[in-house]
Amino acid sequence: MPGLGTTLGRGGATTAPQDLLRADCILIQGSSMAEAHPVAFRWVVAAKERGATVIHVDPRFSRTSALADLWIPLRAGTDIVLLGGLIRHVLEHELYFREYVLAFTNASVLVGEHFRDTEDLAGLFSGYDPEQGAYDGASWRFAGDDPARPERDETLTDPRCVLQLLRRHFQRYTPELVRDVCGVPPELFAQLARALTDASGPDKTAALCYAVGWTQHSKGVQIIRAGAILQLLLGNVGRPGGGILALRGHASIQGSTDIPTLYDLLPGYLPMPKAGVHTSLDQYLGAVRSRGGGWHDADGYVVSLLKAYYGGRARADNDWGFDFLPRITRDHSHFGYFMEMMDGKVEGLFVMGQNPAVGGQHARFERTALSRLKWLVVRDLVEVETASFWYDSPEVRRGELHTTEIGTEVFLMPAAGHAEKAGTFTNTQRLLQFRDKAVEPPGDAKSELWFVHQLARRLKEMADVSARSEDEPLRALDWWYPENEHGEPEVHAVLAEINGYHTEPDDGAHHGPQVAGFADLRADGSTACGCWIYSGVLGPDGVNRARQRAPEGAYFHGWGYAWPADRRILYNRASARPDGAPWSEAKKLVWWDHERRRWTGLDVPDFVADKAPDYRPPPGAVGLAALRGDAPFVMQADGLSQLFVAKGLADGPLPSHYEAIESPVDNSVYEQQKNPVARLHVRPDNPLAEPGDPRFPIVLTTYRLTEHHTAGGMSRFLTHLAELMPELFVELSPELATSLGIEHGGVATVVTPRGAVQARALVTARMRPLFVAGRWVHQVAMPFHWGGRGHVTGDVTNDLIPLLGEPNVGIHEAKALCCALFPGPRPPDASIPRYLAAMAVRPTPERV
Amino acid sequence: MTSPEPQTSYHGQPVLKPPVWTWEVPAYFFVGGTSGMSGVLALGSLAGEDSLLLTRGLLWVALVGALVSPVLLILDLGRPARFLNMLRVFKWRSAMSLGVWTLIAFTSCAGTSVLLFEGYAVLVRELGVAAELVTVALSTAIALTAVFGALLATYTGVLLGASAIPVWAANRALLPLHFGVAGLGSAASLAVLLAGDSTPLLLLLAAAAAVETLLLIKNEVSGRGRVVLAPLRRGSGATRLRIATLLMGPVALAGLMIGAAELSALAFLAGSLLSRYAWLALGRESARDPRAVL
Amino acid sequence: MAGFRGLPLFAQIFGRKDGTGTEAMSPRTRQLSARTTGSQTTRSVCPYCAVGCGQLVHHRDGELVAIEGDPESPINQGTLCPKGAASLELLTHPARLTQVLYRAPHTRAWEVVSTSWAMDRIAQLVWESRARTFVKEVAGERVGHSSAVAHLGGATLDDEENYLLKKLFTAGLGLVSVSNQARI
Amino acid sequence: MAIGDGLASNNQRRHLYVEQQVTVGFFTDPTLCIGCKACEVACKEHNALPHDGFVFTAMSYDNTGALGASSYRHVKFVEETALAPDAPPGFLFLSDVCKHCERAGCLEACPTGAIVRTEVGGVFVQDDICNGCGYCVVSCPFGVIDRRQGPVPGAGGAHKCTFCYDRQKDGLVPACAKTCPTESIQFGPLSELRERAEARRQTLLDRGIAGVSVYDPSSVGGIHALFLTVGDGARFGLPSSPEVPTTHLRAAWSSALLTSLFAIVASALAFWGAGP
Ligand SMILES: Nc1nc2c(c(=O)[nH]1)N[C@H]1C(S)=C(S)[C@@H](COP(=O)(O)OP(=O)(O)OC[C@H]3O[C@@H](n4cnc5c(=O)[nH]c(N)nc54)[C@H](O)[C@@H]3O)O[C@H]1N2
Ligand SMILES: Nc1nc2c(c(=O)[nH]1)N[C@H]1C(S)=C(S)[C@@H](COP(=O)(O)OP(=O)(O)OC[C@H]3O[C@@H](n4cnc5c(=O)[nH]c(N)nc54)[C@H](O)[C@@H]3O)O[C@H]1N2
Ligand code: SF4
Ligand code: SF4
Ligand code: SF4
Ligand code: SF4
Ligand code: SF4
Ligand SMILES: [Mo]
Repeated sequence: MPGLGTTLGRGGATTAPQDLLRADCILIQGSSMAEAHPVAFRWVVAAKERGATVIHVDPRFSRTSALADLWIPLRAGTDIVLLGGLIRHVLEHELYFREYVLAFTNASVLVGEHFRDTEDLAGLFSGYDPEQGAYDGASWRFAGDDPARPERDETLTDPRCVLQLLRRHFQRYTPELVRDVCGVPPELFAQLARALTDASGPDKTAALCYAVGWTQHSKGVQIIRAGAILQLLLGNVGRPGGGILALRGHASIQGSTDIPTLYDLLPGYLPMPKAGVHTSLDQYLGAVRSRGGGWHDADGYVVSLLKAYYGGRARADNDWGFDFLPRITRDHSHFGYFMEMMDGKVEGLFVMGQNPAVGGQHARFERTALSRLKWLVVRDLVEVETASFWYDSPEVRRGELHTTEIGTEVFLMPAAGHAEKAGTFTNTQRLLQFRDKAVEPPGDAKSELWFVHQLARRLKEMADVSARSEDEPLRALDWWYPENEHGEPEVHAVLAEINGYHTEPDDGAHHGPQVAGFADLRADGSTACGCWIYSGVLGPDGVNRARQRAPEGAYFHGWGYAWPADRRILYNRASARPDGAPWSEAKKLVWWDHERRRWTGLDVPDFVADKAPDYRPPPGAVGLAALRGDAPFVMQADGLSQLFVAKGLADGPLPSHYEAIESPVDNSVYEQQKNPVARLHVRPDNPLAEPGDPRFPIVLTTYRLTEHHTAGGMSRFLTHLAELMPELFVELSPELATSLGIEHGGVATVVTPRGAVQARALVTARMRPLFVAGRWVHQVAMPFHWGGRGHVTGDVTNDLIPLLGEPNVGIHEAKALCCALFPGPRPPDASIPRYLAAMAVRPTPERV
Repeated sequence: MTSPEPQTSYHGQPVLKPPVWTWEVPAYFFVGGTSGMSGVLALGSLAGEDSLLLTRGLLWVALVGALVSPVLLILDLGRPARFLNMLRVFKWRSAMSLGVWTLIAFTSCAGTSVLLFEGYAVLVRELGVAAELVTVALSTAIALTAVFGALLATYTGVLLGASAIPVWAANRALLPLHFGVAGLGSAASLAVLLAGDSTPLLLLLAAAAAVETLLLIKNEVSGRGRVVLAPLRRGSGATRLRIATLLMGPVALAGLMIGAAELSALAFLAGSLLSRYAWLALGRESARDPRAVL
Repeated sequence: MAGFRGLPLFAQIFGRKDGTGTEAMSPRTRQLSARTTGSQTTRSVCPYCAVGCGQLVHHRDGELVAIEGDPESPINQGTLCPKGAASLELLTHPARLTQVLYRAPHTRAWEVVSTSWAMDRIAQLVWESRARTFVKEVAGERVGHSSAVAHLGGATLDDEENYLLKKLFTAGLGLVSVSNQARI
Repeated sequence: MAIGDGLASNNQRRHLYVEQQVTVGFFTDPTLCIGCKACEVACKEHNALPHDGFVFTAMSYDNTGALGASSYRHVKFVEETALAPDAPPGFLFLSDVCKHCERAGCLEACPTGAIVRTEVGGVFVQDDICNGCGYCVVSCPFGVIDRRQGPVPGAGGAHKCTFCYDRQKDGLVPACAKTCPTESIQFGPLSELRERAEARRQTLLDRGIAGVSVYDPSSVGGIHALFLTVGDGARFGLPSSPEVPTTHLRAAWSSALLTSLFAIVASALAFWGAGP
């Protein structure tokens, strides 16, 4: 989550759903919270009942909009324009929370003089290399040499200071532009702006909630950045009832980013070493560590991770085993390797708890790619479409693939469910919650813990008798876990390693006592730690804090464990004035206790506990000591939140609007049509519609239903969920339905350059055509939960979606693309050419 | 499509549940009505002379009907094996409970009557029971058979009338009359067919046919425009009911006038049977229309 | 006589009741109790979405009885959304896999295999594919990876599981094509 | 009581209402409902109900369609097409349930005593008694109770919301109310709920929401599952003036008795008059 990471310091929600109760205004944009996070929405409803204003910005009028005080329909993919409009409004009318902005953000920091903005370069930032399709961000750096102490202009008047750059950058994001690009009428925009700014100030806060309605765009990270900038300008981060609630997806999606099964990350947001870049540990640490701020101590985190991985084989003389780690060379992400799979370059795939045959983008492509594998291991609770692609898929039915010609060796292994194994989930509010095991899994079903352990034992045995040098890391791997009677490693042993321990054992044990927290971690090999941000969860007292269930106080400490260090609201030092007093009685959270000379309050201070507000770092100070006593964003080199991000983003230091890769209109903000650095993956089997392609005039967005879960493996097989939403449908406006001759409840076919999908038509005034740039743009929306198996089946919406990636995280664009719509069913062979031929002669639908 | 109609119901969905009853229930109404009123006729026949054979026949009809009725009732139950649970309680507010108790009483009385009637000789001559005593017992039994029979024939109207189905409830006062008279006519018709016509039977049939004719007329002329009564105007239930009352009323009367008593009887019986089905169909249609209750 | 006294009609007549109240209750009704009563309870967390609602898993003799919201959880305070509320069916429905299924190349059907055979075979396949595709270096730069054995998934798994997966796959085997839902 | 009271809330805390014979009820408030259908699912899970068919109805997001023998809760989705082109559309959800009428048609109609009134005032169908006569089905003025069609467990019998009598006996809150994420369904002593409903109505009126009323029809003596409605109750399929069927008994029995009398007299007269 680099949007939040680069801006604030950590890639996680700054707040928790329960804290929304303290908000005066809640802006939900890019999420249908009531539908996708219903129980979190409980707190929104509670806040509303206490007088908070709830706003929902969404192309669809959804169950979330129904409960909101204000619904703002916008064209999918144009959030940056709306947010930019709000930023401009706040700046132009001097409505920002000046004291907060001045002290806690980098508004006053000066940017180097080589920087050129999109204003000057027709929508590009300086440093763009059209050959590479990439930026060299060198010109985006701040002025001055020491990132911990950048040059600042406290008057905020220097044209090179961030605030003035922002002002200039967003100058063109006027209400009229918002109207013309988003389709939001100026009156509605004014209402939105008023509601937000009214809820900003010392005794008011507004919270922002987003989810994949923001992320699944070719510029998703920058949308989040725009939201974060707005929240910072309004002084809402780190304060009760404020903050940015990134509503994450699966039960432990946050956990699987914290302890990532991702190609470019190591646990605790340490980057994976890159070939040719991180050639030695020193070089790597040089890149990871910062002089000022929390990342200064990363050497301890890195060495402790290597100790956890390689145990005694990680020694000072071998750089703690740094070279045991593989290097990444390119985009090895989901899309990256599925492309390679299609080209026959991937031999084997493990799928554990995912169903790309339905949930994957351009699912038809992904299913086909599966058939090029030598072997495939699927572990799931049920036989999902990913496991059955070789005999029961649209491709097999259409004759594109033939079962007997598919050489893939497939294993389908029964997985244990959540109550059949013990372990920890990390939820959307960074809270680790341990589950006990209730019952045994049925039959041969096993946990992943069992699977990976048993696989590791076998592979390590093979490595032990192999003489190959490349098996050295495997031999070195410290696989010490005691087994229980089922041959499963003790989950507490794994959690203890994640927490970290002192490596010196007392009495022949594997290791010494557990460390108390990440502050204990050292770079000298005396500590090992599997994920530094989780350190403290199972400390020396042996208490599993993730298993605690005794909530106390306003932030219910004692219920689970929130990383880092059980802080429930991140950057909570910002809830106090620079001088350490609460901004107001109503909004107090953490403050400086003059008597005890400590930070105190309702939450664990996200700050050095005894660092006085007036602390000024001595020259030469490093790490947290290099940060002032009024710099709450402790993971940043300067302790400030970054309105302008000088480093770490692939597509620019400031958010700027580009049209979706597939868009019905030209970009009216800049000449530059689309994100210049988006990963397009153009190839014949992944065709894209050109901007304004008359054959695909309708905006298509996709979303989820309360009644189903993602790719359906956990809902389509359950009678009690399946019956609630039995068929795939497409939501469209009455106007569009009339103009296309589509009947409510009838069947319609949705077509994109990649596929044709049949769905029932749900004609509803909740979908609304928008007047954009002088013409009517129609939008349709589809859920994506259906596939070929389960009690209810249907076409795979994702057969429509292109494979393309956002430049920072590689996320796909499933929230804004273009399609055509036809009444009636699709032919059984889904012959797209037939539709394309018919499309050439169709007029663009207008509002009727 | 932008100026929608105001919503006056929930997606046009029915508010009420249609009756789950199948063919057995209207058949039971018919059988119960016919046999019940046969009991009434049996009592009446005592007032005539030389009609003991008729009385005996009518009692047998009553008894056979009484025995067939529960079979039909049970067949329609979702859980036939539990029929006896009907006897767990006595609920005066439940027309079904009263009906079942009535049926039991009627069956007992009809059974006793038949037993006494058929066993008269044995009782008096061989067992030496006083003839007066047996006669009084028999008369009482027949009288009770008649009373319970009349109730059996009419309670089914209460059963429908005291329900939530709008078209039934709206006809709550009419239905017992309608069903009772249909039962009376049917009993008379059956007797005509089984025992040959006789003046009293023809009189009764004529009276029943006359009442049904009046009801037909009333149905056609009153209540127009009332949503609850809409099913009586249009639909398959309405058609069936029209045919049924035509058969029971005008057709049967016409038959009597032209002296075709058997034809009248047959027409009446058919109409009587059909009318019960018609009312079930009307109930289904009525339940389906949300306008009737919203 | 006891049976007769138990008959509601009797109670009705002698108790002057109308047959609609407790007098008409059957013995079974009188003995009704919640299905969770007398079961064991294990605290858990909803497996669906990231809200992380607390659940109470009720079980008896090793069989699941019910799964409900944990009223003490400050996250959900006993409530659940429809998915969380369907968790019992998630774990108990008949389509749950209970055996390892195997499909040999080019064949048309699944066969049931033993877990240990499958594990041995998978280990062998990983070993071979990795050996075949391992890249020690590219243009003189250290790489030490195989990108041809890939992993997908993780957001439904436990932190401990993901930790071991990453440790084995990346730190041990040098696999880099590792991804989960966080990417998409 | 407010959302977020947690264990202190009536929706979560254990109670002794059955022992204390406190009349309890529901108050269902569509202005708090998010249409999530958790109530439907929790009810089905608790009562182990079979599915009701996998049928797409095109009635907004409602594919349950109606309360029935296998659906004891039913969330209604009322979509209002925008009246002015730019006004936000209306989208309201209401979780419908058996009303547990003060004068319950089903209860009065049941000939077996399968339906009883419990200590907490709920109307409860005893599945081990019901013989499936179907009379309750036509006696419910709200179209709630229905006979379950086989082949599924409980087939042939009449079923509807049990008011979680089994749970309540053990001090547990009904599954639907307990699970409701936004406390749109509130459970508690009926008298308290009546007050709360009225207060809620007032609050909403004060907030400028027009046409709010409490649905508690006196024609059936009041109900134990109160609803708040916004605008015309007909949109929610709630009958404006539901009738207790047994109120028709007097008229119907009068007619039956008169008819009986008529039949007996007529037949006597016919035979007597026709005699010699
Ligand atoms: N019931 C249920 N809950 C779930 C899931 C589920 O499958 N079912 N999945 C879980 C997972 S994995 C995730 S990631 C989360 C996702 O949670 P959400 O992001 O809330 O889910 P979506 O429905 O995909 O998208 C949210 C909204 O974004 C809107 N939208 C589309 N395009 C745009 C746009 O350009 N701008 C704006 N502002 N809005 C747009 C859609 O109309 C939709 O209402 O939900 C989690 N919770
Ligand atoms: N068009 C479109 N496509 C989308 C999205 C969208 O908004 N629009 N959203 C995207 C998003 S955000 C996501 S997260 C993906 C989700 O898509 P996927 O992750 O592919 O879908 P899920 O159905 O969540 O797959 C999780 C699987 O894990 C299984 N499972 C559960 N618990 C366990 C366990 O303990 N062990 C094992 N081995 N398996 C388990 C479940 O049965 C299920 O089959 O879909 C993406 N696709
Ligand atoms: S109950 Fe619903 S909201 Fe809560 S964690 Fe489960 S899926 Fe998410
Ligand atoms: S709503 Fe219907 S089923 Fe429920 S108690 Fe009232 S009459 Fe009975
Ligand atoms: S169907 Fe069952 S519950 Fe309904 S009235 Fe008949 S016996 Fe009573
Ligand atoms: S009270 Fe119980 S039976 Fe009735 S709807 Fe709620 S959960 Fe279902
Ligand atoms: S659980 Fe509550 S919020 Fe959800 S549909 Fe039912 S009543 Fe509405
Ligand atoms: Mo997700």
